[in-house]
Amino acid sequence: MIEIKNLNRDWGDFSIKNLDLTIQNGEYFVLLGPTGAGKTLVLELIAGFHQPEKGYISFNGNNIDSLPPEKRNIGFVYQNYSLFPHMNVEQNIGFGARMRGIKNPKIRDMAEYLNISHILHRNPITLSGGEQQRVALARALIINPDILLLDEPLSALDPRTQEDTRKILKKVHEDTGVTVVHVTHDQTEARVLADRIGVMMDGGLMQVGTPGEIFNKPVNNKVADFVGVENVFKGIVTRSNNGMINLDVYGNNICAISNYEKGETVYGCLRPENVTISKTEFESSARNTFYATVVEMELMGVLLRVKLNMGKDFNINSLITRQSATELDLKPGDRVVVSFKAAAIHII
Amino acid sequence: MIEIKNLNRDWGDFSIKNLDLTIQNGEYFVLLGPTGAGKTLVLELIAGFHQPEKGYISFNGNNIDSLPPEKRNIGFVYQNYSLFPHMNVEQNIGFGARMRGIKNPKIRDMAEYLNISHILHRNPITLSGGEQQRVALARALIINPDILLLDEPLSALDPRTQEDTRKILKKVHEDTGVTVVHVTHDQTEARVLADRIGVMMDGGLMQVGTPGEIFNKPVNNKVADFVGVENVFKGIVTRSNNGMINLDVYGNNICAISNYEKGETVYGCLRPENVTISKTEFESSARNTFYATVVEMELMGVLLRVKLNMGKDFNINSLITRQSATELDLKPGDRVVVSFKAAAIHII
Amino acid sequence: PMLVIFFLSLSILLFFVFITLSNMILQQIVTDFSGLIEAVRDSSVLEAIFLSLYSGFLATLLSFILGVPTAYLLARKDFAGKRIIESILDIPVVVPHTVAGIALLTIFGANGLIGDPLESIVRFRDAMAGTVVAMLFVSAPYLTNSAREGFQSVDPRLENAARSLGAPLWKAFLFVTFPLASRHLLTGSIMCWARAISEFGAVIMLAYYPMVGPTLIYERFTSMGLSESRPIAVLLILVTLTIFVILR
Amino acid sequence: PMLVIFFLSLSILLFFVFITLSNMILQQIVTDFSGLIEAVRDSSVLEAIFLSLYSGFLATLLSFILGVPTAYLLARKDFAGKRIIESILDIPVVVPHTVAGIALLTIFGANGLIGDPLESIVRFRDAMAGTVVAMLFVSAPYLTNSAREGFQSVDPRLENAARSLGAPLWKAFLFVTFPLASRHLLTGSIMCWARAISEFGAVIMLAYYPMVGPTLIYERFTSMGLSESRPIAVLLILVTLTIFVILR
Repeated sequence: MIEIKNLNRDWGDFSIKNLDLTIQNGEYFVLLGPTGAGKTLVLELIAGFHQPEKGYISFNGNNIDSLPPEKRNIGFVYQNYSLFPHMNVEQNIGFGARMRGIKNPKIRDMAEYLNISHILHRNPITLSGGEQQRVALARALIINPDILLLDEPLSALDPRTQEDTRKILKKVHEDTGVTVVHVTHDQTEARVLADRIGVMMDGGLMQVGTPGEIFNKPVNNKVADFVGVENVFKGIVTRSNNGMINLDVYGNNICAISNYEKGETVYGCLRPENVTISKTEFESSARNTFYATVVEMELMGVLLRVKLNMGKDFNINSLITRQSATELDLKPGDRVVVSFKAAAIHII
Repeated sequence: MIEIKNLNRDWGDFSIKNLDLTIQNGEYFVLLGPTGAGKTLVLELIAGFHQPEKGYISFNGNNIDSLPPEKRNIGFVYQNYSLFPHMNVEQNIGFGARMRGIKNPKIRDMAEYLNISHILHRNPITLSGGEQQRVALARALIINPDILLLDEPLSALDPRTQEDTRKILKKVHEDTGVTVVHVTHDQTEARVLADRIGVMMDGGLMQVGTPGEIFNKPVNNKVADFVGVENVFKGIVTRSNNGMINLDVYGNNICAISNYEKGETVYGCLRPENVTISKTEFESSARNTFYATVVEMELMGVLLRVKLNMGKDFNINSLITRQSATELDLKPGDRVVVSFKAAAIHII
Repeated sequence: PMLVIFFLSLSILLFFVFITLSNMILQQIVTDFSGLIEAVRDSSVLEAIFLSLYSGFLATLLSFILGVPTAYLLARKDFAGKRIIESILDIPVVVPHTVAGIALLTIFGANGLIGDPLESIVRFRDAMAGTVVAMLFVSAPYLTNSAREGFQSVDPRLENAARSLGAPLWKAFLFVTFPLASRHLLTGSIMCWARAISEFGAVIMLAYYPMVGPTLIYERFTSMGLSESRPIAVLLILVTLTIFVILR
Repeated sequence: PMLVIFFLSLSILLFFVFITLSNMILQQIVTDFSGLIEAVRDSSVLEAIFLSLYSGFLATLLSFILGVPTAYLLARKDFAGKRIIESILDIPVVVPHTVAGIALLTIFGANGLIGDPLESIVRFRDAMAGTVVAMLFVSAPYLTNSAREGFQSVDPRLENAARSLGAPLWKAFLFVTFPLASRHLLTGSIMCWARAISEFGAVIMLAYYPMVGPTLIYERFTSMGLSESRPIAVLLILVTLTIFVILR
């Protein structure tokens, strides 16, 4: 268990103010926030690269502030990978073992696990971003760290590689049970990976909770503005046919464009302005039409955010004009028809 | 008239190959293309900062290749503004007159015209991006250039300032009648400003034509991929009420979210995946419902691009799944109902 | 522990430089202040120091006239043999000082390639012109390198903008590039001047007379010993350090 | 037209440096090749050149031991007075050479602050130790500055990564930072060595004997004239330039 108590630290343009945070062992914790919020500084404080000015950090009940970084048994993966450019991939991965005097580290096993055994003798600068990221991960994992710190691990990658890397991170966490602290500014990434999310802004934590809590019940406007843009839902592929998939989301059958295979778990993203509400069913090119209940209506300037429940915990937001709400005579509790196009869903 | 004939030039990572282009006097010409296409190099060749390796450039029938840049009477505005940091705004604007030995340049008039007279004594580095851009524009315009070259003039600005600057560029072009060559990678910007557009890729021109021609009839897949994402339509605001506007687009009354005033001319952008097609009318939260005729259907993988005519020259694309097309039994010539939400339209 | 050892290294190096200079100056002031006063009143000392400053100034002026255009070309243009030219221009920094003296004497001496034809106009051997040439040889690279860095730090697009506004290349250079590089040019000039004044080996071989500061110090040292030469050394270092501090 | 004038400046500067050095070397080889052969066979010449190279090497070694840790601290740490420390460490570059000699003699001489207590162990005046100390004084800043640039060019996050992998600071330095800065360290060492060998003024004041190359050149020049000293100068410059080219 990582316990951060009343942490304060200024460094360059960044500052952390009175930060309290507890992260359980084995948890996948995501620190989500805009650029400049001080997220990386928190990671560097946990790793011991900086010392707190006030407050302390403890691990499993022991204050670790006086431990130098090399004694903390923490894996750190920087956004720019920070591979040693004068060593090949194998030497990079083996560096931790070499520093600890471990003979015969299982470099090959780790490389196979992360699917980089074919590049062991390459120089890091000749690798693609995704490959470099996997090497950095291998290098950090081979020392069996208690905590894995990830600094924006996906943000320098192209979308396709992001997807692969996300899967690898999930697998690593499941297989090793390592405690992960993952820093990102991307809410979708946070949603998809996190057990719990801490929303960080201006050097402080605004809200800590499960993805459901953060995205459905943001504590204030700032958090809502930052996380409130998209509908993100998790589903299992029940059918995949020529680029079209059917997804089961809490019993709803949702149609989308993607090449995922049957049985895979995926996330769908849907912008609320693309969700149409009507009172009666109709035939159209929108492939997804469902009955739903209006849960909540919130005024946002000239628009209304309508929160719709589509059964169980499946909530979806729609953004409609006030005029539409008046014409449809929409009230909380109403039974309505919700429709959105398969092409409007972005599958990750 | 600028005539570019068989232009060839390598410079650093960029190269221009066999480029032919004619730009009329008084025209607003936009060079549109992805990063690295060599667009800025074309501008720098017209300005005379580089010399062609093959081919030539002529202006009003005179070959200008042997003219040094200072004799070409061309205004150049760089993406980073390139204001002289050791001079204040007034000295920056007056630089051209000083170089030409002109007494009493009308700096104040120009500053008032571009609404920067309150910052004449400021140092450029203390200004916002939009202010710097207007100073750079004033500095280039005060020499009464025959040609105004703009290198990505909007790409470093935030959306709100982009809008203001776009208006300024339109006004400057209308008031002075100067020939403008504007380089950008933003198709909306091109659509909104250009008399004609040249699509540039890999150092060559793929297509030259009016915005209508480029966006409706891209000559090949590459151009289509690059320009084909959005529906962009021009309309006049007929009603503006508390953040909602009504637009007249070729006689169609379109509802959107914006603060523009009645009588203003605006552009609406709408992604084709947000356009729903049905065979019958229905009541829903989609504020815009129109009858349209299917003009063309083009297969794009698992999706179909359906080109719809909504009267006169008002065409709109919709992206629907093949399954929807089958279920709706859609064929060219069909009369259908098209709907899209007011919130899904982005007004610029 | 590593940082402690590292700080120890820094302290030793700092102590070595600081104590060496301050010990000389303080010892002079504390134990033989009258000697310093005497040196200030000695017109040959003042003349030598003035000559050092003045020939150093002339060498810097020449370095500026030749080095600034050179630096601009090296910063802005690509041409064949640029790397070799840069290497050749840097050689004087590493040439042993008396070797430079021999080389300069060979070419600027009475029978030298340049000294001979110019003999009726200007003499270098044992003349101020020789001092200036020797200083120029060893100090010019300092100005050229600093000026090149300065020009490289000016965005070429600013020059392009100036040219599109009607400035010929020379005006763009004069009104835009030059003022924006001025800080580097000033630093380079100070370095160049300091290096020129510091030179001893090359100067004495080409022009032992008229004596500059370093030569006079050496001459007094060999003929009269440490106690007679040190006041001049202290005076020279105080004068030059004062001027640097003022110029920076 | 401006560029033509600029190219003219470059040509003059290039010509000045190039012709000065090549004229000396060529004239020696063409008109007095036997003198060069004689110099090669003269054991006192070879000893002096060897002593130059060897004491230069020792001075560079000391500069490395003191300068590399210093450079690392200046590159990585912020502390009070850092700017002043940097300025002090740079002073030797601009100190007139004979002033440096006087200062070193004051402190390392028989009655000096350091020379006196150490007299029974090591003598500096007219000894190789003096030559090395004089060379160290003038050449250390070249290595320190280059090393600092080198360390600044290494991303501190690489050190952080190494430490998180179990490397104490000294191992992170030894296995990551040091090898990545090695190119700068090598360049700095070469510059330092070249500067050490080139020194004349400070060396002759502290240690005229045993004679290093530049001193022997001067001694032969004053006692026997240009024609007897030039072969040594040519030999010294050829040897040092050859070593630079090999090391680079």
